[in-house]
Amino acid sequence: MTLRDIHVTMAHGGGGKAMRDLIDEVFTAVFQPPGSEDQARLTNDALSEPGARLAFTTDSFVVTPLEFPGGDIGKLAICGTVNDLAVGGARPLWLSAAFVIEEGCEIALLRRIVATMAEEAAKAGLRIVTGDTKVVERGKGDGVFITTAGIGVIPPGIDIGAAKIRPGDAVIVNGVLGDHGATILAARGDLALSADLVSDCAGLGHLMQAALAAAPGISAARDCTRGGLASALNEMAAEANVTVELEEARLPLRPEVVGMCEILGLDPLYLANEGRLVLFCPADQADAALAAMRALPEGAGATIIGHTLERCGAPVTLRTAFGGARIVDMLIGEQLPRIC
Amino acid sequence: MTLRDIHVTMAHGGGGKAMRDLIDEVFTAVFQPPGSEDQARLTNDALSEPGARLAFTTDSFVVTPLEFPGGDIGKLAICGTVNDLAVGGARPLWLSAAFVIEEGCEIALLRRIVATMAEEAAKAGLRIVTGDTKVVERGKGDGVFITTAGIGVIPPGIDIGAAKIRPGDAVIVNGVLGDHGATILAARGDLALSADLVSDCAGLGHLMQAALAAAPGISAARDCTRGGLASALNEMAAEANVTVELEEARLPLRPEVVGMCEILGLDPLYLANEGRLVLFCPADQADAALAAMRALPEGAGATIIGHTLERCGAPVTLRTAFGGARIVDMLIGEQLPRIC
Amino acid sequence: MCLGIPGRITAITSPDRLMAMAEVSGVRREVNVACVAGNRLDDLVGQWALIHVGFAMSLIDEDEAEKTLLALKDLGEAQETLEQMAASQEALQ
Amino acid sequence: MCLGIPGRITAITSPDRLMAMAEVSGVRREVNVACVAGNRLDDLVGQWALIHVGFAMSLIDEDEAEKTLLALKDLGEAQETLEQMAASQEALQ
Amino acid sequence: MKFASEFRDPAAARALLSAIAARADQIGATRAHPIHIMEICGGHTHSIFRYGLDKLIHEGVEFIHGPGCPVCVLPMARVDECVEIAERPGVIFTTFGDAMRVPGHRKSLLQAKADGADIRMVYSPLDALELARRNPEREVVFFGLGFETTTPSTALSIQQAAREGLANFSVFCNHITVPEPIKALLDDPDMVLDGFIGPGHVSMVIGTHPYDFIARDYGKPLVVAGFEPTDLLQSVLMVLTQISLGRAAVENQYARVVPEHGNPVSLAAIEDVYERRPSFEWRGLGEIDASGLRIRAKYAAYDAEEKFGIGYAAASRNVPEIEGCACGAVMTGKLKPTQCPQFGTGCTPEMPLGALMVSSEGACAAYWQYAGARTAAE
Amino acid sequence: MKFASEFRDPAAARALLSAIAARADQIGATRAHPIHIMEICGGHTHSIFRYGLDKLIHEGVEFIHGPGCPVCVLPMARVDECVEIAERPGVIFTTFGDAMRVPGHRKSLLQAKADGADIRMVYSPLDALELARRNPEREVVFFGLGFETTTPSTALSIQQAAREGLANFSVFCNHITVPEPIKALLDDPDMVLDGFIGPGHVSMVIGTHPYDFIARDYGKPLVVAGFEPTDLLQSVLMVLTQISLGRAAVENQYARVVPEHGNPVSLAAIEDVYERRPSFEWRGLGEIDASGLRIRAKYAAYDAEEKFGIGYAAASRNVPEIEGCACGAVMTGKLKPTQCPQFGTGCTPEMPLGALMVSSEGACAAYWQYAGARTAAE
Ligand code: SF4
Ligand code: SF4
Ligand SMILES: [Mg+2]
Ligand SMILES: [Mg+2]
Ligand SMILES: [Mg+2]
Ligand SMILES: [Mg+2]
Ligand SMILES: [Mg+2]
Ligand SMILES: [Mg+2]
Ligand SMILES: [Mg+2]
Ligand SMILES: [Mg+2]
Ligand SMILES: [Mg+2]
Ligand SMILES: [Mg+2]
Repeated sequence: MTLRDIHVTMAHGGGGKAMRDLIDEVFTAVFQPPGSEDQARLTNDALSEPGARLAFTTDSFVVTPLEFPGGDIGKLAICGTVNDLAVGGARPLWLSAAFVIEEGCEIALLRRIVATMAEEAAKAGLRIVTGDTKVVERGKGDGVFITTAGIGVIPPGIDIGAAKIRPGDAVIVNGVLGDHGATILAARGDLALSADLVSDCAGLGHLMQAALAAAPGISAARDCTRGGLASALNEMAAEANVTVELEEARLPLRPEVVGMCEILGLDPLYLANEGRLVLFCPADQADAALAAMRALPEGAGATIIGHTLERCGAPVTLRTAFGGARIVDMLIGEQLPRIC
Repeated sequence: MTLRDIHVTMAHGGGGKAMRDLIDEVFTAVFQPPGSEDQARLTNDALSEPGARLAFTTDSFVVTPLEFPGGDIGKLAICGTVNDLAVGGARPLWLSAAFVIEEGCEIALLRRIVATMAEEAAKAGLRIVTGDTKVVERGKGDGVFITTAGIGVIPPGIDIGAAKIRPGDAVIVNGVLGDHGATILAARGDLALSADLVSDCAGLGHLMQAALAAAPGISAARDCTRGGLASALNEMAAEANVTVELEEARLPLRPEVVGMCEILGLDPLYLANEGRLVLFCPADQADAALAAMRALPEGAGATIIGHTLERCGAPVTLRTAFGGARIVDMLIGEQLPRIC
Repeated sequence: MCLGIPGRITAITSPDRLMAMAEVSGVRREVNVACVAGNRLDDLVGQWALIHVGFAMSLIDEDEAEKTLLALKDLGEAQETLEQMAASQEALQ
Repeated sequence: MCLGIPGRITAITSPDRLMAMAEVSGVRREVNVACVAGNRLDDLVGQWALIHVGFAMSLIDEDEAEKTLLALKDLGEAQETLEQMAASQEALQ
Repeated sequence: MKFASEFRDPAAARALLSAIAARADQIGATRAHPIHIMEICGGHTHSIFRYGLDKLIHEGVEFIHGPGCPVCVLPMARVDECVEIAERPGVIFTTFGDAMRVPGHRKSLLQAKADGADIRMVYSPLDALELARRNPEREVVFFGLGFETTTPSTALSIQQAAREGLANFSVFCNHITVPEPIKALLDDPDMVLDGFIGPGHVSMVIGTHPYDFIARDYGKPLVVAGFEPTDLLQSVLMVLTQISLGRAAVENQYARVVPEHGNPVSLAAIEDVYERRPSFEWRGLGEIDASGLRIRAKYAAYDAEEKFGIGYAAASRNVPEIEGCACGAVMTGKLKPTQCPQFGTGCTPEMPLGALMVSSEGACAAYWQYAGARTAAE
Repeated sequence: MKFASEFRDPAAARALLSAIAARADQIGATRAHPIHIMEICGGHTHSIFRYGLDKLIHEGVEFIHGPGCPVCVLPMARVDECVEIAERPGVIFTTFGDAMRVPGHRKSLLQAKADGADIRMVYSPLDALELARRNPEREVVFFGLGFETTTPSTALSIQQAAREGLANFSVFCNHITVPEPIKALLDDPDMVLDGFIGPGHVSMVIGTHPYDFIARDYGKPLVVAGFEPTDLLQSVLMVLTQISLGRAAVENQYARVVPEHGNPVSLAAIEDVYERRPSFEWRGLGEIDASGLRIRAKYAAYDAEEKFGIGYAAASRNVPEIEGCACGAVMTGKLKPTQCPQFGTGCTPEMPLGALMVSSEGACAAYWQYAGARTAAE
């Protein structure tokens, strides 16, 4: 081990020996990418099957705090990109990982994050094959930002998407909503709230494959990340030109999440999730999809939360437990805690 | 145009309507990615040719200032990833682009950066097919960071890499060295130096293809980015177990770059380039490679700067114009201006 | 205006600053109890209070809550009777 | 220690603060000329000075430079003669 | 959630809705000639839309959304002053989240933050106090905003700061009171209101008697109400019952939380820390006598107006509000949000023109977001 | 590059090398019994390795790398004080780049920066002055480091600050002088030096006479030299010529830049601003009498030692230097870098133990980087 530093300094981004040591010891030793050229060179038979398509996606991950109950930014970075591949029906194959590290970041923290990433990638059955690190001056970053890009293969015959959603589809989520958002709100500490909550962060590749196998009629799926369930549904319903009608009584919510929302005047439908997807499927395949999802831990809480109608009025409406109805609008900016 | 803001606020990263507007108007409208699902779905015949390999790479881009003579961070982000594909012999096909934007960033600046990216992608003959934006609080970012990932195809039969370098190979660069690094040093302004310098930032995909066509024996290539020519050569020579002997008199350097280095006590061999590659090829194909490179604007300054020997001592040595010799070591940390 | 929510006082955290832990559906927050502190702070533990911006503003009167709910129940029963009456009247016609 | 480099003064930028523009191989930097300012600041323009940490520390004496170069040239010629002599001596043997 | 979910019972709601319908019919209220009931409080407005009560209730009962959202009624010039303070070097400006988006003439706090001001959202003035303790070299300013419910928390925080001698803490006081604007509304000759739903959490502090004048002097019923849906419906029923009986009294539906005489500790803290301003400006309503509070001279050290030389003076208030904004008319029940010419065109939640579009408690935003009363943009 | 490239002429170099070889042979210098010539200045060390002069020169001439790198001789305790100042809230600590990596006991400035101190690299003390002007609310401290060459620039900057009344600018003065350590070296009974290459840029300020004692009292030749390769070789030749002639004088090879009596403006500024410390510590050499400068009382307002209460006192200097470091022996020519037990194992450029490994002008780093004298790690 030649890397004796405790913290990252600008030297670790300077292109020299310090950088090489950091990359070799902290990243390459764990990810074990194939080769050391500037680009990974890859082959996979599934890609050359006639009718197969390549799926490609990217996300940057920024989160405070970097480590939180139930995960860390590394887990988010793997799961987020796996999920963006998975919800398109793709089987994730390879990931890239690029790090923007703030000067002063603890190297031990980097090691922990990298370990989580490797573990989560293994769970998802894929490899991190290429990467990058940059170091920025203190006050010009926030610990670590990670950007992952993912390549997957969509097998021949699979073609799902919001445009395929039809009136009458069942709307299914794979578990309780808002745990991640509420966990982060509490973990951040500025509001001095605490609760025994754990982020829902999880890779949903296997879940999505299982659901597709059980319910081949699935029309579309999205993971409900920033902006929560409400935003994902609004986007999809608008694109499909249907109305999604949710039933408030069927929304799976933990009491702690509800409590947090009541205290801060937030709506749990807009809280971020990192291991939740919403999928649409013909009503007659809903039970099959649910059964397949519930058979996996990340789908244990799968449940139907509503259904689609011909477009009538707003893209997303909610029937309150109360018998009333209201529109579930797209979020405007960010959700700000209210007091009044 | 519904986006009426002048600056990016946290609302633009909140997952709601403000974010959608920003993405739609600033990014999607220009990049025009295929579809609006969480993942691009792609096909390309070259990928399924027997023996073809997929090349995959990523880099994060951080630079101060964001706009500088000869380019901006967007141009870097496209060219950098194109080049990392190109130097492996791959034809670049698709790019992803993920933005981490600091609260307060001017939206007009984002638009300019995005325009550069689109232009540069078009020049390279590829598409930006998927992307992401995140907004971080002021003081937790630095204007914009961009992470691109790139997918390319390595045609059957092409297999270059540092391990293929042989003693006797000619060492070729495509033009003057250090312009980018010196330009950024001047543009940053903290050293109050100015010079009529322009970044060398350029996409080298076509150049690399031309060189490979003319000199199929090319053994390896790298772009000389962070850490400069010296770092790229040290890495490659170490991997190939050869010694690279450079000739000081043949190193192409602009007087302004030399001047900047003399003033600050820097070594131009360690200055960053963003449109320069070093390639190794059998001596008997060097003229062909040079001719092909010089036929393109980005290779107009192509020249031989040295050659490889059986490993003797250090990986990289330099014969001074003076008749002496010295080791060109790997940079340790970052190059710091000296006064004394 | 004035988002307030019932929470249970679970512990006194700082007697001199009149701070206590309150819990709302498993979410904990330290709150100021100056407005509801009687003579013996410890008596607050276990009580429900209306929490607003980090302050316990008022103790919740469980009897009054019960009365309100009873009134609702009565009304419900009365309405049911009324509706049954209306229905049988309709049937008669 | 004491990295210094010859630069040409191209303009006086702030007479009261004794600041001037210096140029080294096309690289420009404002430098302080207090150490080399004679009576007429403008006389500096066009002159070469040794620049160190943003200060023009000494004017470069072109005659002296010439002398040094001449000495080198003379030495070179002398060496050449010597070598030729050595070579012809060898040839004679 | 105890003391909350019990009051969200659909069966009870159905019973209440039937009883309301019966009373409304009895009074002869119709869509064309409705009974106008103003819920004063933005929290009530929020509940009405969140639970869809506006659609469930008898068509002869119309909710008029009152001026009870402190974010909505804050005049633009006051937001400008917030921004001015927040942008001073060394200041940490703390605020509740909902005040971040209110537009000023130059910018909102959200924009000021993006431009570099150190603005932090807090849940409580206690969090601002804690920031002041932890950043002794910075000036921590708390944006004191809200009605009588919130007023005591700020007062108690100032008292605590004084006890600790925290020299770097101050409050930019914009606290306002409920009874005065109600009186102003009632004095409006165009007034159409038949009764009021009173803000339960305000009465938790001040009790029910401050509203006696409404029944006594103006002959209008007022029921102090809780915030759960059955609380609201029950209160509407109580108002209608009074009307049908020709009575006008102040009643308390929310007795589980609201003591008749309010909270003595809170009232004492308010009395200790604040005094009334001669008048204060309300967006859409103009200057209203004695409707705002300022910090007493004895706490001047904690008064951001004193510290930063930003005194409230009606004279300096002549920065014009945005033209074409009908907030005032909407807040007084004269116009519905959808009747404002700006609604959905010049004024949307993304780019609010008037304050009623900013906060989700604002009547216009609620119409837009929950009720789907979209126009141009849809 | 005018006045530079002319002095890099390979043909001239070849002639010089031949002449040097001839002189060396004439004197009888061999690899086993070499002539030891100390280049005092780190800049000369740098040139020697950059151009490979060490390998080109006759094997009977051995360069001994002197104490003339101000970064290398800075004692650790002084770096600790830099860090201490830099870490104070409100301070902007400005420094030349090469001082960033020097290890202190706790950390280097580079590490302090990573840990949050606001440390900025500048090219000139003028840039620090400008930072002070632009950040009136911050304390800008300039790390004054260097020999007589650099000393006037700091002095002129302090005078300028005084003229402008810039109250937030100060200098942490660590300026040192060249003649005193040379005298210390010459007084060392183990001394093996036969002659000196004098630092040209120091003499540009102080002239050549301050070295007269070397020739006069110790009988050693000294040639003030320029920094281009032919300058150096020519100077070596001049030293050898003196030796061969049995002379010892101070000669000036660098007359194009160095006036015999130095620069009067610089000397006046130095005299105005500084006074000598009784003694100053040199890493590896220990305390040397009158070898350091401090800021005079009349400029106390610009003296960071005064401002931050960090006075230099030999008494407080007892923080031990790193054990096992042979920097002192290397700097005095007693050991070669490769003979230090730490070289390449405990001490590498990535993790320097001694200062000679930190700066690329340090003898050990030069041996490591340019000369490839690697050991363990390779
Ligand atoms: S639409 Fe806008 S301007 Fe019109 S009343 Fe509502 S908030 Fe005011
Ligand atoms: S190797 Fe390190 S410890 Fe040894 S003399 Fe050189 S710098 Fe000092
Ligand atoms: Mg994405
Ligand atoms: Mg995603
Ligand atoms: Mg997604
Ligand atoms: Mg990279
Ligand atoms: Mg930070
Ligand atoms: Mg890369
Ligand atoms: Mg790259
Ligand atoms: Mg590369
Ligand atoms: Mg995304
Ligand atoms: Mg910044």
